[in-house]
Amino acid sequence: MKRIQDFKVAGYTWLNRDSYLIELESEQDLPGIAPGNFAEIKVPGNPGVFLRRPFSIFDVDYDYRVLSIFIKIIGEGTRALGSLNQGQPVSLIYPLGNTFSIPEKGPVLIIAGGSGMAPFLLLGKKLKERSVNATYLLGGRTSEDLHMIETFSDYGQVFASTEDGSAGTQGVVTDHEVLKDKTLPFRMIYTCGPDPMMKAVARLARQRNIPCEASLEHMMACGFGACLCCVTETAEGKNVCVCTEGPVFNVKNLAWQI
Amino acid sequence: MKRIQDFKVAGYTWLNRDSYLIELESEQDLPGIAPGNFAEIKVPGNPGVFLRRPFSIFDVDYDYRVLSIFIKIIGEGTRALGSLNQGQPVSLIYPLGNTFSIPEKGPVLIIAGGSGMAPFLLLGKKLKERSVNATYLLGGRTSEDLHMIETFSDYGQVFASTEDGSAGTQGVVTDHEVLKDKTLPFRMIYTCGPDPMMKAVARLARQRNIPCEASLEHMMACGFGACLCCVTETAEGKNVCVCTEGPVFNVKNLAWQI
Amino acid sequence: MADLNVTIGDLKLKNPVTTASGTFAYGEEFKEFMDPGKLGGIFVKGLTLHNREGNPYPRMAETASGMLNSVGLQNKGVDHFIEEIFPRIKQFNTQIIANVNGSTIEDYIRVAEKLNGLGEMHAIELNISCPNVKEGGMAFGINPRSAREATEAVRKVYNKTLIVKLSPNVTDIAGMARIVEDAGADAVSLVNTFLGMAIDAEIRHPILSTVTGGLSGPCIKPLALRMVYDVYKAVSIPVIGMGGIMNAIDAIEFMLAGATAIQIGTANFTDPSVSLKVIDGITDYCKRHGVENIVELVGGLE
Amino acid sequence: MADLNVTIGDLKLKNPVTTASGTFAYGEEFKEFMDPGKLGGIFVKGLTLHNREGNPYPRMAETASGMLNSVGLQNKGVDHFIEEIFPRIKQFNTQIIANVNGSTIEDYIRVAEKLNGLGEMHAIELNISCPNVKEGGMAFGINPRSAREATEAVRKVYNKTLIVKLSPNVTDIAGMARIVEDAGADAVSLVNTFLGMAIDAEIRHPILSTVTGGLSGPCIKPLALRMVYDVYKAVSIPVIGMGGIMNAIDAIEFMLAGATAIQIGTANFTDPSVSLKVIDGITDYCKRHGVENIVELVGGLE
Ligand SMILES: Cc1cc2nc3c(=O)[nH]c(=O)nc-3n(C[C@H](O)[C@H](O)[C@H](O)COP(=O)(O)OP(=O)(O)OC[C@H]3O[C@@H](n4cnc5c(N)ncnc54)[C@H](O)[C@@H]3O)c2cc1C
Ligand SMILES: Cc1cc2nc3c(=O)[nH]c(=O)nc-3n(C[C@H](O)[C@H](O)[C@H](O)COP(=O)(O)OP(=O)(O)OC[C@H]3O[C@@H](n4cnc5c(N)ncnc54)[C@H](O)[C@@H]3O)c2cc1C
Ligand SMILES: Cc1cc2nc3c(=O)[nH]c(=O)nc-3n(C[C@H](O)[C@H](O)[C@H](O)COP(=O)(O)O)c2cc1C
Ligand SMILES: Cc1cc2nc3c(=O)[nH]c(=O)nc-3n(C[C@H](O)[C@H](O)[C@H](O)COP(=O)(O)O)c2cc1C
Ligand code: FES
Ligand code: FES
Repeated sequence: MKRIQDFKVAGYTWLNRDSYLIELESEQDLPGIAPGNFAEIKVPGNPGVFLRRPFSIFDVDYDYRVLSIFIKIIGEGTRALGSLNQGQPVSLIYPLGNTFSIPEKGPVLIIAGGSGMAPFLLLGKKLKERSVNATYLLGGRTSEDLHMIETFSDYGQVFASTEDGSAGTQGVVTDHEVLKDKTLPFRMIYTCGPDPMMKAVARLARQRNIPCEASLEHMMACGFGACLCCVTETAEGKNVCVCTEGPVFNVKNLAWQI
Repeated sequence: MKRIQDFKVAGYTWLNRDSYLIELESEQDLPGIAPGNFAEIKVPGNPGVFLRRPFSIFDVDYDYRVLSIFIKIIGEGTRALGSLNQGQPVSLIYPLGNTFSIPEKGPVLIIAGGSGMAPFLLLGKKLKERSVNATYLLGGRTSEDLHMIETFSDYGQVFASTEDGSAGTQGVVTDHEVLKDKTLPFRMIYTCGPDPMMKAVARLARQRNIPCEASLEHMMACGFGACLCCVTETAEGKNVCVCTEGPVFNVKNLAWQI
Repeated sequence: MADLNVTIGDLKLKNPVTTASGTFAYGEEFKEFMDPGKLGGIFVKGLTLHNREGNPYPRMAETASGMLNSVGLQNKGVDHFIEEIFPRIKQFNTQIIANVNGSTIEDYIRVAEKLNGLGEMHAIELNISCPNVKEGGMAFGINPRSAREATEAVRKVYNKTLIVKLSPNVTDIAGMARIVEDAGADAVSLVNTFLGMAIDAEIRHPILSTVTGGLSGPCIKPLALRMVYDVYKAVSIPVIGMGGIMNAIDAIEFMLAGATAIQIGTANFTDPSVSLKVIDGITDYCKRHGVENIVELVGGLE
Repeated sequence: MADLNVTIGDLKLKNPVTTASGTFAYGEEFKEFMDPGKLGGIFVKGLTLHNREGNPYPRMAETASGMLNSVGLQNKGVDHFIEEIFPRIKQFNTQIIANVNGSTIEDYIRVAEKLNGLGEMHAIELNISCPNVKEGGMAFGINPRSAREATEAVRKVYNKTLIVKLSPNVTDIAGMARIVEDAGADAVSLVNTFLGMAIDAEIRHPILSTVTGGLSGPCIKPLALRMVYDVYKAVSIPVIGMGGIMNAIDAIEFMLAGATAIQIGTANFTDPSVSLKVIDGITDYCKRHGVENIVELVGGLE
């Protein structure tokens, strides 16, 4: 059940100049967290970052009561969260949002662009638990945008593609060969990343007649259904909150022009 | 000459729960700093404290390029300045304001209320240099408000008075015996502290016909004469800037109702 | 402990702390974080006659100490509220006040009529100040004549406490308050959001899909306080104050400026339990200052 | 490097970055921190016909991302400016623009007449929007008729570039801009400060001696941007934009919204060299975005 909870900064793992994992530790027990769930984090000691910031929960350790959040620096809030002191208190509202649906059987394909891989470690774990075979396709502009490929490879085969060819196949994710192999019987494609990428993936999934779920990263003021700022339009022309009805949507339900 | 200069936090000395000395170190040489001069400090990393905050320069070490500032916590800015990291950069605009006048010969009396003692270490040093004999009278509500009596006693005899009698004589500063001794031929009284105290001191000085200089702590937006927010009224009914014409005023020039 | 009861027309609040329309949804979204039953009241999300989908995304931009929104009154319409939502939320042990919107005077009347019949709801807030809808909304609140007409029209069909929510986007808000007082309002609430804009310089484009939106949050507090102060001096009906209240001291400032009750808006987003902290803080303040009855504070500047 | 020259009426600025009246004194106070000669122009502290001592202390209160002031046009009068100050500051290699104030139309006329004769000053800014004086000031700027009268009267006696500074404390600032354009203004500048208030809850007292004051700083940026955008669409004379500009990106936002030049106000207090950083930042932006002439950005939203 969602809650406000204080954590303490337990440590950082810097992945490159502008991406890091932050580990947050709590004295209270953690609620159950489903893949795709996110947290609204208050940037402490910086009233300049007025609203909370939403981040997927990258990993969770219930025994030690630790959450890992993957953060890519894009502005003041993500920068400030990267330079807290060990032990500094951080307030989270979580777990928020819905989760991915898991098909009876695999294989499934996970396509992430850059920091869009954040929700997919927990998803990979869940899939493995349910014995659903997963393939990861991680894309980015350069190899700098790809992170923790080894971590992911515990949960499925990992392919990479970069626009400049500095890692994996050169090109955009939707050009990757794993998608061209029409014999691969994917039961589901999951995607998260920049909007144009997700739309390209959705188009491809439709062509191939594979169900596709996308996790949207809309701007949010609250994260729990109070403000109605985070909407996306559905296929029926309704505006629904990404924070409560999402962030995961079956793309067929969205009003995406694809 | 006044300037904007970056310092680094070199260390803290906590004097009690809500008062501390902060040492700030620079790589550049320091300009000459006169007793009474102050600095406008930008509270770093906290856009919630929008304007700079003015503080007297408590002490200066030209050789090692270090300034000491005495700070009493009264709000968000003074609190935030008390919890910076060693080495964190801090921007100062300084040295600002005028200085005290030094009589040909002593003795002189310095009356400070609480954190009003901040400008009087440098003044004591200057007086000693000029062989002007100084007596300090430090007052506060309780002994908690009195700081660094030993430091001051290098530059003159130190008397203390507290309202609750927890240190020195019990009562308000203006009741202290050193002021009653009509035979003490003070050539000047300097004062800094809460307004009512300074006014009481000014009244007493006038009665005794002793020149009196007060250092005012008005609210400031800029500190260098740009905004005209910090004014005090002069005896002639003019509004003058405390930051440029002060902070030190001969009380006979002020429109104080005393 | 100080007596925190306040009265707005016939509406009795057990304390002056309420939540602002559009920032607290229907209260249910906050149940995991706090007990809505402890509030003086809840002003629920703006209602219109029919379902409205609101404006396209993006509807939000953060600004220095505040945010712009252009939600545009997304809601499922007053009938849905009356049938589906109110029966659930009236169970909260607090006053529920509807926020009534329209594109035409006729709309306002129809919505108010429907709410007039609603037992257990004792007041409505007439929103003539929403900056985020093309027709109606703020247009009513910035024009003295249409503000009068809307208030008079709704007054005729609504028998319980009628609160009119004023727009801050006017030259003379005190004059506007007098007009709606004359027209039959039992109370005024202010301020709604200030018209503002945000631009993304990198892509040379406005951030909001609607170009402009409404500014709320601590950045507007000094402006809102001034308006509450001016309106309090101008009218003899109660004033409900809001605009950037983040904590109990802010709330006290609004009461000192003249507010009988206050609404907490944007602060609910960053701390969904903030309203209860404000109640506790007000209680503390009263204790420290020897205030026995909270109404002593209303307009109590010295 | 991009061409940064802009023109306001007959006033030529070597770049669009100027400093706002009342926040840069007469420029001399900043000499130790930066070279005022690098600025597009300096709008000097508001002048009145006679010496004014301004309002009593306290005149300032910090607010969330901003500040309130109620200085009240303290200055030594226009004659003192012409005789003592201008001869010194005209040496700066930049445009000096006087900010003209009055309690009556007659006052405005007298001050403008005196400045009309002043060689080397090519423009004045008519301040009909100061919220901190009892008579005149903002009263002129919030009333369409007196705004017109003041502008027309000054237009008759002032032959060079006449900039009218608008008050944001109005329902329809675009309408006001059209009125002063009709009345002969060569340009408008906006915004002046927003009327606001701060209260010290502990002592139950307003913080400012004048109770209300003018709000400035980043908190007002979204409001000011919206107004510049609306005014730009409404008039065909140049717009000078200001309100909370802290850095080059803020400045660019104002230009995209429609400002031909910008003024930096409150930011000068926290960083007295900020205006030069803004010039450098604008140059960078132009390079990054392939802008060859800064005027391409004016009103350049896509
Ligand atoms: C459900 C959800 C899950 C997310 N998970 C992660 C995650 O696991 N890891 C991660 O690094 N990030 C994640 N994000 C994105 C993250 O919330 C933003 O990067 C962060 O809020 C930026 O804050 P900032 O203060 O650094 O940037 P700001 O200063 O707020 O923004 C910088 C620039 O980016 C734009 N911007 C900011 N947020 C968004 C947005 N959501 N959509 C479009 N433009 C935006 C702003 O308009 C501005 O131009 C997630 C977002 C959502 C909604
Ligand atoms: C020339 C000068 C020299 C100073 N020297 C020192 C010094 O050496 N050591 C020291 O500890 N302090 C000194 N002060 C006072 C110091 O500037 C303030 O305590 C500080 O600015 C408070 O900042 P804050 O953010 O903590 O409090 P804020 O949150 O800004 O203020 C807290 C409360 O105190 C009130 N307040 C703040 N500043 C003032 C003021 N100047 N006058 C009256 N009320 C005020 C506010 O209105 C508010 O109610 C000096 C002030 C001046 C003008
Ligand atoms: C996201 C959002 C939605 C809002 N929706 C409404 C609304 O439906 N009806 C209304 O009268 N006011 C609405 N408001 C205005 C608030 O009720 C309140 O007047 C305003 O936000 C100022 O208060 P604050 O600064 O505490 O948020 C909304 C404000 C926000 C931020
Ligand atoms: C302390 C202070 C004094 C001011 N004095 C004047 C003035 O004399 N004349 C004037 O037209 N505007 C005056 N202003 C308004 C500014 O010129 C400017 O319009 C306003 O501050 C908004 O810009 P900013 O947010 O960048 O400060 C003053 C503002 C401040 C903060
Ligand atoms: S972010 Fe507030 S409703 Fe979704
Ligand atoms: S503080 Fe700005 S002039 Fe003194």
